[in-house]
Formats: sequence, structure tokens, C-alpha cells
Amino acid sequence: MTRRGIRAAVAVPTLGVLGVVLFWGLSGLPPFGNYHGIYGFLINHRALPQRHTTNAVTATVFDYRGFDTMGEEFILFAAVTGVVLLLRKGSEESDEAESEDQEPPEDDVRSDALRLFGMLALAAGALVALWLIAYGLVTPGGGFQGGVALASAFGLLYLTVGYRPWTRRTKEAALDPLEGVGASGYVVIGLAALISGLPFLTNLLGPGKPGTLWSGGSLSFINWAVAMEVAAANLILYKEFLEEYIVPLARRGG
Amino acid sequence: MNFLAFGVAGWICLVGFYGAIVSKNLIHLALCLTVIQSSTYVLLLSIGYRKHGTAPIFKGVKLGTTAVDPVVQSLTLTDIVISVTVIALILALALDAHKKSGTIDPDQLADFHG
Amino acid sequence: MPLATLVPLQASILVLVAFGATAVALCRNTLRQILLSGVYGLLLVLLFVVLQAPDVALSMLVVTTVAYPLIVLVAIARTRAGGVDADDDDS
Amino acid sequence: MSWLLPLPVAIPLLTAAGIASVKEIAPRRVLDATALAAAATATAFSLVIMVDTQNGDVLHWFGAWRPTGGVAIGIDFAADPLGAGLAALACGLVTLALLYSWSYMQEATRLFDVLMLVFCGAMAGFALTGDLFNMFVWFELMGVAAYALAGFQVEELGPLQGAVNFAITNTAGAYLILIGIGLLYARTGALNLAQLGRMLAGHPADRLVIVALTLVFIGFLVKAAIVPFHWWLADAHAVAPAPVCVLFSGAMVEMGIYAVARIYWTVFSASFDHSADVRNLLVWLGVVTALVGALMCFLQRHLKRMLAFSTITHAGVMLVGVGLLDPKALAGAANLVLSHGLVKGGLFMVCGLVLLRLRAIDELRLHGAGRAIPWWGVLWAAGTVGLIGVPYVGVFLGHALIDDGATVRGISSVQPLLMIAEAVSAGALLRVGARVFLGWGPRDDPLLTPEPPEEPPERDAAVTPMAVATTLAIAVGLALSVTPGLEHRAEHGADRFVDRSAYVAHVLHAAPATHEPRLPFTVEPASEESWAYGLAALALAVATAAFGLWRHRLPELLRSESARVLRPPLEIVRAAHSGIVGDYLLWLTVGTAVIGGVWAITLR
Repeated sequence: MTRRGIRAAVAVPTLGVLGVVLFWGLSGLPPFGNYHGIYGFLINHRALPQRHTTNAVTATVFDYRGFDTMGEEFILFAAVTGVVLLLRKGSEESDEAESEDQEPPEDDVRSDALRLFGMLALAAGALVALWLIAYGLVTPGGGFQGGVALASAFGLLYLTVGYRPWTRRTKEAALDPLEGVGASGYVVIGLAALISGLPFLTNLLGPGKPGTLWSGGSLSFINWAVAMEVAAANLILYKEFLEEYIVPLARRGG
Repeated sequence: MNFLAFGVAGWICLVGFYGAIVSKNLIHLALCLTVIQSSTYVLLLSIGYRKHGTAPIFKGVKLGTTAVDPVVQSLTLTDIVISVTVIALILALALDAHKKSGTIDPDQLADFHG
Repeated sequence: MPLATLVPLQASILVLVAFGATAVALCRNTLRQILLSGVYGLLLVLLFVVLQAPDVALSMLVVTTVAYPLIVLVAIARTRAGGVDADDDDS
Repeated sequence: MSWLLPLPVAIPLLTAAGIASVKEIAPRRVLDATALAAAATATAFSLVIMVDTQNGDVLHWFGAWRPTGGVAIGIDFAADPLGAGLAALACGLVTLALLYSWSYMQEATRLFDVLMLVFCGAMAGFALTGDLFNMFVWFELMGVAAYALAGFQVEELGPLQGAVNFAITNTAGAYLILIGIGLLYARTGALNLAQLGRMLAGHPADRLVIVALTLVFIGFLVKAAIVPFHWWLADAHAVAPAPVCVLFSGAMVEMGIYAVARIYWTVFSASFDHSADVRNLLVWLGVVTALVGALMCFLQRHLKRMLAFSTITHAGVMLVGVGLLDPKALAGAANLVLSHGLVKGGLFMVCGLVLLRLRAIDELRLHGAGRAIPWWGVLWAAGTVGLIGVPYVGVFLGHALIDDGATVRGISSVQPLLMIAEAVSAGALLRVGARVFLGWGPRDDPLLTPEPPEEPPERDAAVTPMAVATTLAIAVGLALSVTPGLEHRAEHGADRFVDRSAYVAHVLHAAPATHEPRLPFTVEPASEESWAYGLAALALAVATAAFGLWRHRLPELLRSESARVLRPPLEIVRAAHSGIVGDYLLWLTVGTAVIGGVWAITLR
């Protein structure tokens, strides 16, 4: 029996016992659909009057529990930093070879029609993304969803237009500062309140007009900072992973 | 229905753990981790669900309408972001491991014994 | 949506999600697994919609259609391009 | 001075983001200095907060969402002496590690500084927060930064699977915590620790609460490296660079222990009412952890792995301190965290220098090589003595208080076992010191676990910053047991830590702080019992070291007989540390199933 076989044989009864314990605990939950927790109830009844945001989830994410979201932004930030560190470290030697060549790998030949399509798709995707971000306080959506969508729209650019716009220089000149500014923006908004003598992350601006873009006060700034950080972080992530794939492939002439 | 939702959440967790334990491949293992994590999404959202409840978005809805719990949704959102980032990091580690030792089978990667 | 249609819908999607999770966890071939996990992600999106969580559904949608496939596919491609196929057997 | 509370988190995080933005244009030394300054500032603020908490807990409600009608709708930081002290320790260790890295880390980009600062902010947030889900967020942030830091210099430093195992097992543990949080939220509709405790109080613990307790505790025990969830720790330490190990051993593991204490006393203490079943399981988990750690420590020849197992020993002792569910033992655990963190951190720094200057990290290959760097030998010896528990040195105060706490709780079998565990693990470190820095003992020892050879990079580095950081860490760590007034403050802090109703009143109802007593600045004389344990530990540690070095001089018959009896169990324990992540995950499920099952039966 292989080691893995033994593991599987031990895992089944163990997970059986664990399952019994787990289901025993889960059976103590209030019945499905009959939840009456006070926390969510309060937020549902207060988000609109207090913050003029019609989306109670976004109000929770960016305001009532905004401090969690700051931590979450930094999780993304740290993970992207870690990925860059790990993936780039391995390709350090090959980078030296690249600089000797003075020539980045060739793009695949792609038709002008495809390029045009790519640009149009980018425009459309970016528009949807911006809408998602902007109206996040009103309708479903928000900085995170919109940020990922925005990054994906630019990701399409890679697929259709080619490798060259993605050189490292682009990243260093634009993406890193963008990501840093997005992440620090959140902290700065928090500190701004602290400097004015209020608790960290207190909403400094008025709640605005309900149901519009100008609802929520500082929330919309936080929302945009998050969108910036998320979009930049995802783009860096995509780029690092794609480069991991494409550079050795191109070098081999594949 | 009462127990179906929570039971499904528990089942996803267990099956994800099984897949991770017998995994032969770090990428496979990472995907099994996303399965385990998805059990927390199902659990949290099922907990906060309310019969006759609308989504906690009050645009064009009159105030005081029954809505599902927004807090669990906010927790789940955070959870999803964490999931993506951690998986990306584990995959980056797996790629690095592959560069060094030519394998991503966790059983063959082990160099330390005892 | 009336409860009479919503409850069976939720129940059936929950069952599908349970099967989806099982398929993803037990599938041994990584390429097939990433496909399955895409389907599983979409099932979760559906579940979140019927559990009245559109924000979460939207997040899951962008994550499951773009972020996961991209990074996982690259990881698979890269580890195969390396020449050693530790993941190819379909047992 | 509640406005200070967010700063130990905000300053490192803001600086990290700033460094990441300008890392391509600003000169390297400017960025290093900025990072160091940020960590030092965070440390200073944490210390100010700690002093401030002497007059009562300090609260900060983020976004000004103060509780209304006793219901928390926002997130709070609630600092008490122990939490603020832990934050100060974490930030202080980051400062020392960054100072050490000034010349130790030589990579081109400053991503290292960025990740260290994120790690710093996350640990401070974890120690200060008063909200369960917020705790989880900082826990994950700590994890993500730590995984990346563990895989940092893998090009030079051998295999990577240590970082992979670390990431996967800790992530799996975090999911268990989240399920537990979900269960608690379903029951109480609360995430704030004080409110969770208040909602649970008054009802006997039922199935949901028992399972929630199990899952949340196990998730944090994975981070705390408690047997059988400890496997990742040695693997991660073996691959991580020395300054990162300082943080892993000195602060991160302790965060797991702290979380168990914090959550027990604020959330669960009313439901379980210090039940003997909760206490026994935690205490015996701690004892087994200490013993396994000591045994494995003795069997290592890879210096960093050895120190990692020594950390496991001490993590076990800390868990005993927390698991006794007694304020005196808790004060002991807090003191132990402080002194162990600094001394162990210093020892890892010595390891880093050994690797840099002598270009090896293997005890046998380094035989006698340490004579070239005598000052570092002195530091190693001092640190090792600090970990034994010799009266009035290093970890002594913490151990003495934990032993007293056990006696208070009517337990007498635990103290000698803890003494043995810590003496054996410290004895192994003494053996290394004698072999490496004095050249004593033979050049070969088949008992010790062979490790894959490492090829550290050849490079030149200024030693001064490293020497300053190391000396500082070890000197302060050694002196803690004779710091005037520390014992009284720790005990008083622990008394407040365990007072759930005062915590609830303060957090949810803004009850004014009660008048705090003035504590004297004196050093209490140790009891006779503590003296006896301390001296016995010293003797046993020296004997262990001598046994490790000169075992071959024992009579042949004694050696072969004891080998015949001891070898098989030894090999089983050794083989269990397989380095395979699937095994580790299986151990995680086995441990969860067993602990959950035991508690399900006994606590029901």
C-alpha cells in the first residue's frame, strides 16, 4: 500500500468522526430562514437613514465594518507582493539574459481586426467595471467587484493586442504606485479622521443624497481607493502569472 | 430544507479535506482548499438567510421590508478576497517548488524527515 | 419570487452545489478539475443569487470567471511545460 | 489616550504601502531606514498604550460606531496590559529584525521591508482587537505575509516545501476558525468579543457552542504549533531567513496562544465555567507538545530546526499556562511569551550570523568552527541559559508563575514534566554551543537527523547592526525575570484579563475604569519550590548536553540496552515528521475529530 493509500484509508473513518461532530454542532443552528440576529437587523434599519446608502452590504463593508476591509485590502496587497517576490526570484537569471538580448520576446502575429476587437472589448469592459464601482453604494457591486472587472478588461488587452504593452516597465512605472496609493489611501482616509480628533475611519463628509453617486460621504472615497488597489493588484497578479508562462515559451521560440 | 443547507456546507468541508489529504498535486490541493473555503460561504449565507427576505439593498424598496442579514454577506465578501489571494500565493509557491525540484507532488517534495 | 418556487429552487441548487464540490475534490486530473471548478463556481453564483446575496454573487462571478482560471491555468501550463508530468494520471 | 490605539497598525501598514509605491525610485537605504523608523514608532506607541492601560482598559471604536443600547455595531480595539504588551513585543521584535536585516538581507528590491511591516501591523492588530472576525482578518493578513516571507530566500536556502506546508496547513486551520465564527454568529448575532460573551452567558454550553469552541481553538492551535498540529513549524523555520524566524518563533506562535486565552476568557468562560474537561485537555495537549518538542529538539543537528522544536516546547508550556484557566498561570504565560520571544529571537539571530560567516547551519559540520566568532558563542550560551529557567534568569519568572498556578489548581504532575521538557530542549542547545563554539565532543553522531546540505551564498556583510540587535534581544530577554514590578503588573493584568463582566461593562456600556491599585516596583523572592525546579532544570540541561556530547563514553552494555528499548518509539516519532503536507492535513483532521469528540462527550 502506498503512503497515499494509507492516508486515504485513515482519512475516511477520521472524516467520518469529524463529520459526526460537525453535523452535531450544525444541528444546533437556528432553522434555515429563521435568522433573527440583532446585528444585521440594526444595520438594515440604519444604513439608509444614517449613511444614505441603499446598499446595506456596501455600507457594512466600507463603514460599519470598514476596518475589516482595510485589513482585507492589505491581505490582497501582501499576497501580490509575495507573488511578485516568489515568481520573480526564480526568473532573475533569465532576466539578465534578456537584457543582454536587448530584445523582448516577439509577439505572436495578431490581426488588426483582433486588435480592434480587443480595444473595443477593453472599452466596454472598463465601462461596465466603472459602473460597478461607482454605483456600488446604491446597487450591487462596489470597489472589489469593479476592480476585478477592470483588471480583467485590461487582461483582455493582453490576449488580443499582445505581450509588449505588458513589459515590466509598464508595471513599475504605473501599477506599483497605483497599488500602493490605493492601499495607503484607505489608511490615509482613516488617519484623516484621527487627525481631526475623531476615531479612525470616521466618516468625515456628510451622508449625501440617498440612492445617488454622492451618497455615503467618505465611503465613496474608500470605495474608489479599494477599486484602485484591487484593479492594480489583480493586474500585477495576472501579469506575473502570464509572464511566468509566456516568457520561457517565447524564449524557446514556442 | 432546514438541515439541507447546513448539511451541504458541512459535506463540502469534509469532501474538500478528503481531496486535499490524498492530493497528488499542489495545484489540485490548492483547488481543494478553495472547495473547503466555499463551505464557509455556503454556511455563512445560509445562516443569514431569512424567509420572505429580500436582498439587503433598499433602492426602490420601502423601508422596513424584511431583508436577509447583510453582515454575513460582508463577511463572505472578505472571505472571497482572502481565498483568491491565498490561492494565488500557494500557486506561486508551487511554481517555485516546481522550478527547484521538477515536481509538484507533495509526497515527493518532502526533503525534511524527522 | 414566491416561496413556493424559491424553496425548491434553493434546495435543488444546494444539491447541485454539493455534487459540484464532490466532483472538484475527487477529480484527479488537474485540467478537468479546473473546468469542474469553473462550473462549481457558477453554481455557487446561482446559490448566492437565490440566497439574496447579489453582491457576493457578483464577487464570486468575477473571481470564478477571470481570476481563478487565469492563475490556475498558467500554473498547470507551467508545471507541464517543465517536462515532468506528475499530475497526468487519471486514477 | 484612545486615539493612539490604531497607530501601531496604521503606521506600519501605511509605510508598507508607501515603500511599495516608491521602491523603484528611492534609494535602498532610505527605504530601509523608513521601514525601521516605522517599526520603531509602532513599538513606541504600543509601549505608551501598555503604560496607559495600567489605569484601565483603553477603547477605540472605529468609524465612531460606539455601541448603542449595549449592542456593538462597529469594530473596536480594546487594549489591556497583556494585549498591549504582546503588541509591543511583536513590534519590538520586528524593529530588531529589521535592524538585523539592515546588512543581513541583500536582495535588490525592498519587498522584504514591505512584507515585514505588513506582518508587524497585522500582529499589532491581532493583539489589540476586540472583535472576533476582525481577529480573523488580522490572522489571515499575518499568515499571508508570513507565507511569502517563509519562501523568501529559497533560491539559496534549500527546499521550498517548508513554506508550502506552512501555507497549506495554516490556511486549512483558518477555515476551521471561520466555520466556528459562523456558528457563533448564528447563535448570538454578534462578532464583538464582549457581546459574544454576554449573549452566551447564562445558558449552559450546548452542541453548537461546544463545536464552535473546538473549531476556533483548533484553528488557533495550528498557528500555536501545538501537537498534533505542530508539523509545519519546523519545516517553515528551516527555510525562512533568520530575521523572519525571529518573528515566527518570537511572536507569531504566541499569537495563537494569546487568541486561545483571549477568546476563552471573553467569549466562552461563562458557558463552560472553567470546566475541568476544558482545562485537562488543554493542559495535557500542552504537556505532550512540550515533551515532543524537547525530544525532537534533541534529535536535530540543523540549528534552525532545532530552535524551532525548542519553540514548540515553549509553546506547549505557554498552552499549559493558558489552559490552567487560572490568572496566576496566565500571568506566567504572559511573562514567558515576553522573555522567550526575546531570547529565542536572539538565538535565531546568532544562527543567521553563523550561516553567514561560517557558511553552514549543521551542528556536525560546524564542529569547532565557532571558535572564529567567540562573541557570538557567548551570546549563544547566554541565550541558552536564559531558556533553561535558572533562578532569576530569562524564562524563570514565567515558569515559576505557571508552576504556582498549577499548584493553585491542585495539579502536581505537570510541573516536573514541564521542567524536564524545557531542560532537555535547552540541553540540546547547550550541546550545540559546546560543539560549535568550543569544539567539544565527536564530529559525528548517527543519532541526529541528517538534513539536506545547504549552500548559503558567499557574501560580505557589516556585522555591527546584527550584533547590536542580537545583544539587545538577549540582554533584555535575560533581564526580564529581575525587572522590578513586572511580576505584579503581569499578575494584575491577568486578573483583569480574566474578568469577563468588567470587560463587558467597559466595552459595551462604557463603564468608567475602576480605581487601579498602585503596584510596587519590587522583585518578589522566588519560592523554594521554584528554586528547586530551576536548579534541577539547570542540572538536567547540563546532563543532557553532556549526554549528547560524550554518550560514547558510557558503558557499552548500558548504551546498547537503552538503544534497544528507546530506538523504536524514537523512530516512530521521527518518522511522523515526514514533511508531507497530506500527512499534516490528515493529522489536522485526526486532531480535530479526537478533540471535538472528547469535548462532545465530556462537555455535553
